[in-house]
Amino acid sequence: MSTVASLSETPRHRQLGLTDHEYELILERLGREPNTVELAMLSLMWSEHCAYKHSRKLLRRLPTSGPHLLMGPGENAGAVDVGGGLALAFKVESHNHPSAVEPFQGAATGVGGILRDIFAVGARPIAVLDSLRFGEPERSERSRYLLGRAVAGIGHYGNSIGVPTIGGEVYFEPSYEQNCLVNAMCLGIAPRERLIRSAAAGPGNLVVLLGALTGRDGIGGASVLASAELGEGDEAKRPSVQIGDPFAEKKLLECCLELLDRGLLVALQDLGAAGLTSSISEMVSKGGVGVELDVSHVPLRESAMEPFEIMVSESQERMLCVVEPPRFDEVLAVCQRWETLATAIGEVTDSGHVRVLDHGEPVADLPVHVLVDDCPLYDLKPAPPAREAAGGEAPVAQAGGRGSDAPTLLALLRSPNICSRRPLFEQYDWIVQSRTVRRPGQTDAAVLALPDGSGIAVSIDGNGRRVYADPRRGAAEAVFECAANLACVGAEPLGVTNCLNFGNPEKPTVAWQLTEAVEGVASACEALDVPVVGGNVSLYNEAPAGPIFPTPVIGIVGKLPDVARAGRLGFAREGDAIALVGPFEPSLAASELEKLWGQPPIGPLPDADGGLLRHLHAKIREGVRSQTLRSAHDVAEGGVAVALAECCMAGRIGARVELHDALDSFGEAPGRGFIVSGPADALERWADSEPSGACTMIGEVCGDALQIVSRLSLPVDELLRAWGEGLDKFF
Amino acid sequence: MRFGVVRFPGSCDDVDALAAAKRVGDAVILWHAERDLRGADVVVIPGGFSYGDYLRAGAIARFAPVMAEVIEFAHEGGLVMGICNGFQVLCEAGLLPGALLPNVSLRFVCRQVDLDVVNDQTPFTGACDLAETLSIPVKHTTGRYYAPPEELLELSAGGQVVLRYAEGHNPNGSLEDIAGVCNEPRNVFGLMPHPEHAVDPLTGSAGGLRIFESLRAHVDGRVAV
Amino acid sequence: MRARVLVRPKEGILDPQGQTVHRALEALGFAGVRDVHVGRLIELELDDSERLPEMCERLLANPLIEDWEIEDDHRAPEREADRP
Amino acid sequence: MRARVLVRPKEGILDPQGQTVHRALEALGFAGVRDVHVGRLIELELDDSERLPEMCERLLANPLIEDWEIEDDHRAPEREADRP
Ligand SMILES: Nc1ncnc2c1ncn2[C@@H]1O[C@H](COP(=O)(O)OP(=O)(O)O)[C@@H](O)[C@H]1O
Ligand SMILES: [Mg+2]
Repeated sequence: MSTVASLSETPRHRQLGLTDHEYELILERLGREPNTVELAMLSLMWSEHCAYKHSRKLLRRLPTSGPHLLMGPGENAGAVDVGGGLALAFKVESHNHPSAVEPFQGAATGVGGILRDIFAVGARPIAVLDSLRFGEPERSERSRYLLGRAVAGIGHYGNSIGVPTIGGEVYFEPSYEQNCLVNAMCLGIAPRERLIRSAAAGPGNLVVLLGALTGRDGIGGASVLASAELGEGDEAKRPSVQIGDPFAEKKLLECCLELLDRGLLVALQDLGAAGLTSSISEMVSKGGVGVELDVSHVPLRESAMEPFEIMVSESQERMLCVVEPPRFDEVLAVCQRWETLATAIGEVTDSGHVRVLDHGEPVADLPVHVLVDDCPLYDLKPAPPAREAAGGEAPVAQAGGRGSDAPTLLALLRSPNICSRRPLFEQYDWIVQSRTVRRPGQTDAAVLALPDGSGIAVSIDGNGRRVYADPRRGAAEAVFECAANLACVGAEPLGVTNCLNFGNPEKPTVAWQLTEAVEGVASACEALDVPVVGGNVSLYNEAPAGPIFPTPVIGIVGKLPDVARAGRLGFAREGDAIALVGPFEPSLAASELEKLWGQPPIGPLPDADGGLLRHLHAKIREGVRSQTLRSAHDVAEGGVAVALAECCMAGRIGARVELHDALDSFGEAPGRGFIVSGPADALERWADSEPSGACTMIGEVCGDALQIVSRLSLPVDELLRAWGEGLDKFF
Repeated sequence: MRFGVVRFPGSCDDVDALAAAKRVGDAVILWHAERDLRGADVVVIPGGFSYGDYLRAGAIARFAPVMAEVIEFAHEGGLVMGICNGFQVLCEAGLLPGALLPNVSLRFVCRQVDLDVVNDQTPFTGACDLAETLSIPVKHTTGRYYAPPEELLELSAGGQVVLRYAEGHNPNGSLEDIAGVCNEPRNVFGLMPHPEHAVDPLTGSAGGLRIFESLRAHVDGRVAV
Repeated sequence: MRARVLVRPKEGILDPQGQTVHRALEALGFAGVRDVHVGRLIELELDDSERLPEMCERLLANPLIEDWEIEDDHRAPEREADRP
Repeated sequence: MRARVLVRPKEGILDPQGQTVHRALEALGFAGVRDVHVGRLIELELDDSERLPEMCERLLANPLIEDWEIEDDHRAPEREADRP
């Protein structure tokens, strides 16, 4: 009872997450008090999620132009030109909090949401990737439950809607125990001229709601309004978990693409967080127009919904479009064919206001700029954590010759962060749509064929453990590693998307992590000369025990001219020479080996020369394209020893190599080192070509065991046994 | 020859099946709401999640208007092939014996499997050799083939079991490793693996092409007669 | 009126879902569970229940693999009373 | 003893399965169906039903999105008598 009492004493705006200062600003801008509906709308539009108030200034640091760019940040998804008249749209987005509450539906609707962002720009979704973080599965039942259900949810949505899930990543760290991360990335293609923007235009045009009925799904922060207004026994009116319906979305997707093909739409926008309020505000803001809509026209799933509930409902599988009145009948016909509901709910105006009616009676009237632009943007107050001062030098890399590394390698191969992901990705359909040339497990980046015989490659990466140790270098590394993955299949990066998963930005340490990480991502993208075309920010990922590891997740898409020449990671042929390539000076700082030893991740991480890496990646890429390299694999978690083991396991063949004494078998420096193989003389010629850099011939592909001279020797079968069971026991 | 590929509102592999069929002949889409087979020699019911697979996989799709035509076509001896969800639809429609139950793992499984051809005397496998192994992917949650024991015996004895998962390749717990069955007259065939996703080594394997080639050869032969 | 249809796997057919639930209950420390089966519950609000058996035969159950049973109106408690 | 647990989507929660079955029944010409919901039926054979509510909360239902209800022994007909 006491909580109810104190809740009702708290002013409404604060219950809705607005600060007193923000509320005063609203009063000043409006010149009056907002009513309930308006307050609900404003509190959402001024939320972190919609207004990016703690991150927008930082995001300006990201480079956003490049020669292939077609659509940059600001639209539902970014897009690059992939040739052949085709645009490739892509974006990554988080669904962390809903997944921590209800992992199956949370993850499923996360996929549903990112798919809508892609077809909102007129692109047909052709692939999904996922990036997942959970607590330690060996120790935590909750983490196993979240893992199992989130993976099932992603599969459920992606598999049912016929979009292949072609790649992803999963890592386990205690910091994600309560607050798991579920990020999903989607790629779509469209004829260049079919790309559509979300700006509403043309006063008098109809605003049409497409898709599912509106219910009380996920009425986020505004639930306070509901609970404040409802009495006992109104339990059913409480906001509810969003349930995904991939079947409805499949029809909605086909319907939208057909509407676009027939040229029937002026603008298109998905409904996501903050529902109708956010979508309509964004559309009219971008178009510099206004809108008048009547909530009584919105088809409802539940009875007696309040106007504010309709305006903020997050019911899934809905889209909003703008249609010229004479074409409305045609729109209806297409929608009928796809069994998709279409309802005109309002009209574009030139008022510069969002006017909401209920059965003709005004219930809200807000200037668009107050909704969209007037939310204050905050400067972060970053301060590095105290441990930095005591941080000191990175742990000294241990050189070889300390006895057999074999047990260590097997332990690493067995560890949840390195072991085989097959039990996970087998739950995803990676073949539907018949484009998948390199599937999960075959290469570092997935590869899809385009109609003209060229291909696109995509990879998603992020390592919270390393970013925690050294936010700037750790974040830059994620970009380099992702680009390295593309190089290994012969692809050139065209564009970057990112999802910034962090804790509470009002905490100085988190603010510092965020600032440093964005700087790291920005500088790495600049060095590689690839633009950031969009992304997403997820803040306040915290549990009572503290924030998550700062986790920027990077997705990069690239292009290869001849998809039939896409690279592979596995050693291919007995007798091929093996080389270690790159300015590779690994360290054990924040490595998987340190994790195995139970040490906390402590920086600094080894620095990387982005300019050099750009050339190195180009060299790898050319080696793959010319088929000089019969295999290429970047050295990541677990260092050279694990990378070699992976090349052997993928190729089901052994290798004999000798490493320089100073090189630790398990030291890490993501994005900077590659294990490549090929015919000896061709490989040597390639190695001598510019930039020659550090390119060391280290051995040859042979036999059925991995032998690292004077360090370890293990049959490939044994490697496979350790690595292969993988995640199976956690599902 | 012409393939007709049925498209339900939730079909996913219809485009893939269409493309695969076009490698050996002409192919068109058959819209679920229209009672028109558009002159198809072979009807393909593709994979996907017709009607979201709610209730039971295939249970609702089997009542689509186009299915009335397909059923009639099948009864007249027309060639019908159901892949994955299409197999489920044909079982629900009573055109094929048995039923498909949830995988023993209860999980979706996407995996390349080997299949033994156990009957090469059907329109769907005529171009294959007996005991030939086809490498074709599966991807489904509900693919465990079931038929009552007596019926299983009859199926085996009558040559209605067309494909079995090779040893160690049964991904779902299907009885007797059954991957594909046909009806008694052998003009209706259903299989869980996806031959349309095995028509090009670039994207995996080419084992599935053998099935489309078989159909082509069969129809050509018949036309010639 | 309200009606319920209960659909369950036929006896003798492997029911991995039931087995999984059974194992999970044991793992959670619930002793004394001897057998578990998982089926479907379909609740309908309809004008009259006369055609329900037909609905079951044609759509709601697959007689080859499932048994079904109709529980009619008066036994179905109100929604509000659902929670014990 | 035997017990039944009926698990159904909470009121107000989207039930795509129920909606789809509803439309399918209509398309099959069954008139007068007003609403359909699809849930799960769990049948247990157990020593005593005391801990059943706990089993429901912890495993059999997902309390966030589902309601559950226990039907005890005497109301559950025998398996053999299932078919009407
Ligand atoms: N980390 C980021 N980097 C680059 N662009 C970003 C980032 N976060 C958000 N954006 C861009 O800001 C815009 C708004 O993002 P969001 O609210 O997630 O869009 P939506 O509502 O369509 O999901 C999008 O264009 C998105 O690409
Ligand atoms: Mg959007």
